[in-house]
Amino acid sequence: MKKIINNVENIAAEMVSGFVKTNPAKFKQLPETLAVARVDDDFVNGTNVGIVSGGGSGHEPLHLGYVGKGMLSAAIAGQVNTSPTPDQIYKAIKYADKGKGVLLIVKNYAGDVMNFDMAKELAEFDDITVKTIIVNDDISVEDAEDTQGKRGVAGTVLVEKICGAAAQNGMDLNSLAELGQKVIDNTKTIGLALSAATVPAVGHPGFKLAEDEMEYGVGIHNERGYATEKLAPSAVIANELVNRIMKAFGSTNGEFAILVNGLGATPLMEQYIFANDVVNKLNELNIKISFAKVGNMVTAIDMHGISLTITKLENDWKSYLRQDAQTVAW
Amino acid sequence: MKKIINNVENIAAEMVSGFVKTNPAKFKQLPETLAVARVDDDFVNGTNVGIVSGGGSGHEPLHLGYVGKGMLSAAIAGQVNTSPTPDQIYKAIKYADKGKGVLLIVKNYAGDVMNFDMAKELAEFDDITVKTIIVNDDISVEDAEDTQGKRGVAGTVLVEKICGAAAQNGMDLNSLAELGQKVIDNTKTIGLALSAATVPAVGHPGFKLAEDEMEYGVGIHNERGYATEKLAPSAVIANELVNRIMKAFGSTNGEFAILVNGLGATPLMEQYIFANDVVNKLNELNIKISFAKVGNMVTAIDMHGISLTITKLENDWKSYLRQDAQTVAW
Amino acid sequence: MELSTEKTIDWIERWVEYIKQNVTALNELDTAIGDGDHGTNLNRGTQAVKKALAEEKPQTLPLVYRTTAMALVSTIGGASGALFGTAFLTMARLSKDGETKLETLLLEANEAMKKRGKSDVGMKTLIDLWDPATKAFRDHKLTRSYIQNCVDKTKNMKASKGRSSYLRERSIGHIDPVAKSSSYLFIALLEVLEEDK
Amino acid sequence: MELSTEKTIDWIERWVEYIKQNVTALNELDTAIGDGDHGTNLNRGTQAVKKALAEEKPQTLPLVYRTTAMALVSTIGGASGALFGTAFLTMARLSKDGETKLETLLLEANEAMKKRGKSDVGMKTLIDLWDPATKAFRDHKLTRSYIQNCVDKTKNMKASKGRSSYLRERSIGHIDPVAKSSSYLFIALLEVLEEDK
Ligand SMILES: Nc1ncnc2c1ncn2[C@@H]1O[C@H](COP(=O)(O)OP(=O)(O)O)[C@@H](O)[C@H]1O
Ligand SMILES: Nc1ncnc2c1ncn2[C@@H]1O[C@H](COP(=O)(O)OP(=O)(O)O)[C@@H](O)[C@H]1O
Ligand SMILES: [Mg+2]
Ligand SMILES: [Mg+2]
Ligand SMILES: [Mg+2]
Ligand SMILES: [Mg+2]
Repeated sequence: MKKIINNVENIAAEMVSGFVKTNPAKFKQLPETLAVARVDDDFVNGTNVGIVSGGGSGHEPLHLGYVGKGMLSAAIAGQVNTSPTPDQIYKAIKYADKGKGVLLIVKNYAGDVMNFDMAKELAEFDDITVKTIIVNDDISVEDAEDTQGKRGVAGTVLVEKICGAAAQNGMDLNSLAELGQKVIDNTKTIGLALSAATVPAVGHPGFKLAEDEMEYGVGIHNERGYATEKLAPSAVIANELVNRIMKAFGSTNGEFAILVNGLGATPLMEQYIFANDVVNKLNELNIKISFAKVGNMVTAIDMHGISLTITKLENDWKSYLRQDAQTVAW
Repeated sequence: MKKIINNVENIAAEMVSGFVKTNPAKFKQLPETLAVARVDDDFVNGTNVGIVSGGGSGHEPLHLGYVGKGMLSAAIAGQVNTSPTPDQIYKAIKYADKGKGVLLIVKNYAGDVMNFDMAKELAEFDDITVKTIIVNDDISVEDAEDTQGKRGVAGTVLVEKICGAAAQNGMDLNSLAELGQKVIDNTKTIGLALSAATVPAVGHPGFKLAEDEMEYGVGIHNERGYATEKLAPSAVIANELVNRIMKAFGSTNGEFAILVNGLGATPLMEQYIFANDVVNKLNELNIKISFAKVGNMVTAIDMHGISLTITKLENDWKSYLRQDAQTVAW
Repeated sequence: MELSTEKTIDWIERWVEYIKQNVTALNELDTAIGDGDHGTNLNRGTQAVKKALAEEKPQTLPLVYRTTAMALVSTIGGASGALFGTAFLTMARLSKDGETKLETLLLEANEAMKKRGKSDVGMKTLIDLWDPATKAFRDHKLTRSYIQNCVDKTKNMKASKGRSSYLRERSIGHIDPVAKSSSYLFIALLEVLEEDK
Repeated sequence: MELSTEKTIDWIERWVEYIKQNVTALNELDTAIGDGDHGTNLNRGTQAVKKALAEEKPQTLPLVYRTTAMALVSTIGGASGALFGTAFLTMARLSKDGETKLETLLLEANEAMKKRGKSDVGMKTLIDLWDPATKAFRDHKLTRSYIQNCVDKTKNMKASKGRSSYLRERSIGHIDPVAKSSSYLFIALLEVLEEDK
């Protein structure tokens, strides 16, 4: 395993420290936590609903890169691929609350859901109103009753952006939770890997793909996908992902946002080529794209791969997406 | 070679197309070129000095990601690792000129320098005033008279940011060229690779490093560095780069900006850990950091590695760096 | 039955030791159907418990449970951190409210974890150990072989909670890692009670 | 001496063909001391020249040179694109201004490239072929073996321009790729002139 680190145990702590130290005017680390929080005047003197997210490390810039005006109030990093702990989440909620309550944006993994749930109970004990929305945009896994349900992946950042902008504009907690849930229901993602990620504590790639293989439907923790196939041209991959996602939507009416997301080790060169193919395919299907984003937004450590997220836009979502955000990574 | 592409010949063209198609409101592609240019009202109705940059593809988001208000007016992409051609550069200059002249920011490679030079002559033939500055921040190569001189690497983006902000504020061409040259003289970079990039037309990594090796001083086109060593902890690497760069500055007085730059396949996790070590080391040396940036800013396709850039700040440079920029990648 | 503060600490510390001895084995169980970190997660948590008990020296039963719960909850972070944390927090709360019967504390801990995980027996989780084990303990029927039997039964279950649930049918044939790590808690309890006799 | 428009096209097309036949060899020379793309670069450029000459059918000498220059310059992009482009643009400009002597055109092209590259003889570039070759041509002394000799001489030079200059001493022992590709231009010229006789 080749990584620029000091030791495996300190990865999350040193990463958060590096993030805060290179942005000292905008963020601080909450005491005794791996939580990054806003310190700008707008926040300090503000009275908006707080938005808190977090999760295991390894998906950077998610979530710390999205802390800032117009997105998150605070974000908590767990150990690599491990949910943050309730005490730290609780501290972030407490810091984010301005008397109007706090929205928790949680990716649908058992550890995250339960730890955020415990934090919510701690905060409610302090009379802070807390609502939780669970992001589950990965349609490469079935949404069956007898499983954990779909995973939360790249679509999370669109949920954070839309809710963040609405909160910035003064929306109340109940409406925000409703809005967030609607965005989640309208957001679908599929991932593709050319090679797996190396989890530092494990020391080797999570699974092996041959020199001429790729895998459709992977998750952001090396979860295997729905099909291993021969490596195909970008346009073929774009067709598969667009078709599968649009089939899940059922209809091509309305306006859509797209997110082409690099999974960590994928050069932007490949991401833009793939984005070109996605847009071509959507144009061919007469699907209206009102917002597009390309880049490493929600990664899987050093996975070489890409994901495509499509959100069907309603109401003001387009303007929420386009609204200015003062974060490091949006 | 595993890449998400369609075919090797079309990489630059499809990439530029994907970039413009996902940002149609902000940019356009100049006809018959791989040049990306601003179309926002501020630019269209503006009268500032134009700033044009460009170079071989493979360093994304450089340069297209830095087109926008407060940075570049236009950027031209060449084929992978190959300078753009004079006719295309000329068209970008012509588009960028608002009667106040155009500054060319060129990285110090023979191909780039000569092709931009030819474009400059074409533009001067049209009575457009053009000034060129040559970025050569890579201090891992000697600045000897009998060589091409130092290479232009990650520091380029700081030059583009500072000059872009100054141009946005109305600075004239001569002052801009002087400013840019001063920033270049005050900017020093060293790169480090854990593994080489795979140039698509070549199909395999440009050089081999063993599982436990890294190389100090690499360039962004797989140019070999000054020392191949055993893979060391992040803090050791930070010490080496900081010490070598600060030794080149001679003095630790004043204020400095730092750029920790991922070379393409390096997860942000590693970049922030390394940034943490760099800041710790600079703090130890009592060096004042007034601006810091971390991310994939100037890449080498899919190289796994990092570079550190330090700029000694003068006058208003700090505020130029902090000034808002409406680009995709700053 | 009631367990003294001292014995309770002894019990928990024996569990801590069992986890330490079985980190790799637990990781391997989690590798088969999860993300391979259960041993590491729980060892981080239980070592924090050991340290906290040594430093804070809690003198009452509720405090022992609370110290244990907080250490687990604040150092694990995974699914198991929330679950074991919920169990011990429940035992802390009830014992503080005056409940002294260990049977009741354990039964209520089991119910609280079901609620926390929205899970029940048959889902291939720690509930498949806790639910039968706590009931057998209440009925004075808990034995080592009964515990082992509960653990083994998870092998042929299809997971429907947590990461392993994505594997659907492929989760069958592997023991659930938290059922296994929970089994050490009940084995440690039997040991402490046997010494008493 | 003067070369007709027709003969000039013949000359350039022979060069185009030489480059096509030697793409891999030129890439290999550039791999040793550069970035390995000189053959690919120049072949892209010269194939564009061939296409442009066929499509535009330039009828005058200045137009032939101009078409050649623009095709090279607008498709190569590397160091060699600017250099060969400068050479042919210079020949286009001078012939348009009435200069008809091929010797003069070539000598001036060489000077223009020196200026473009801030380079001179001894720096292990195409100048080490062009400078002696154009002077020998002026003096009616240009032969195949002389050309080959100039190419070979670059082998023991230390590069001080372009990518190869970073290699310092290690650039010694390899032929310069643009000296080699330029040699085909002069060999093609000899061929055209020989046929004339
Ligand atoms: N909702 C749930 N209810 C009960 N147990 C669960 C639930 N979700 C996950 N688990 C259990 O948690 C175990 C995994 O624990 P651990 O590896 O420590 O956490 P993580 O899954 O976060 O890596 C699984 O074996 C599974 O039995
Ligand atoms: N300043 C210069 N003057 C003359 N020749 C140069 C100069 N810089 C580079 N060259 C020549 O260009 C050649 C490389 O051409 P090519 O491979 O096509 O371009 P690139 O270096 O951009 O890949 C080198 O072999 C070198 O001799
Ligand atoms: Mg885990
Ligand atoms: Mg080249
Ligand atoms: Mg696990
Ligand atoms: Mg070359």
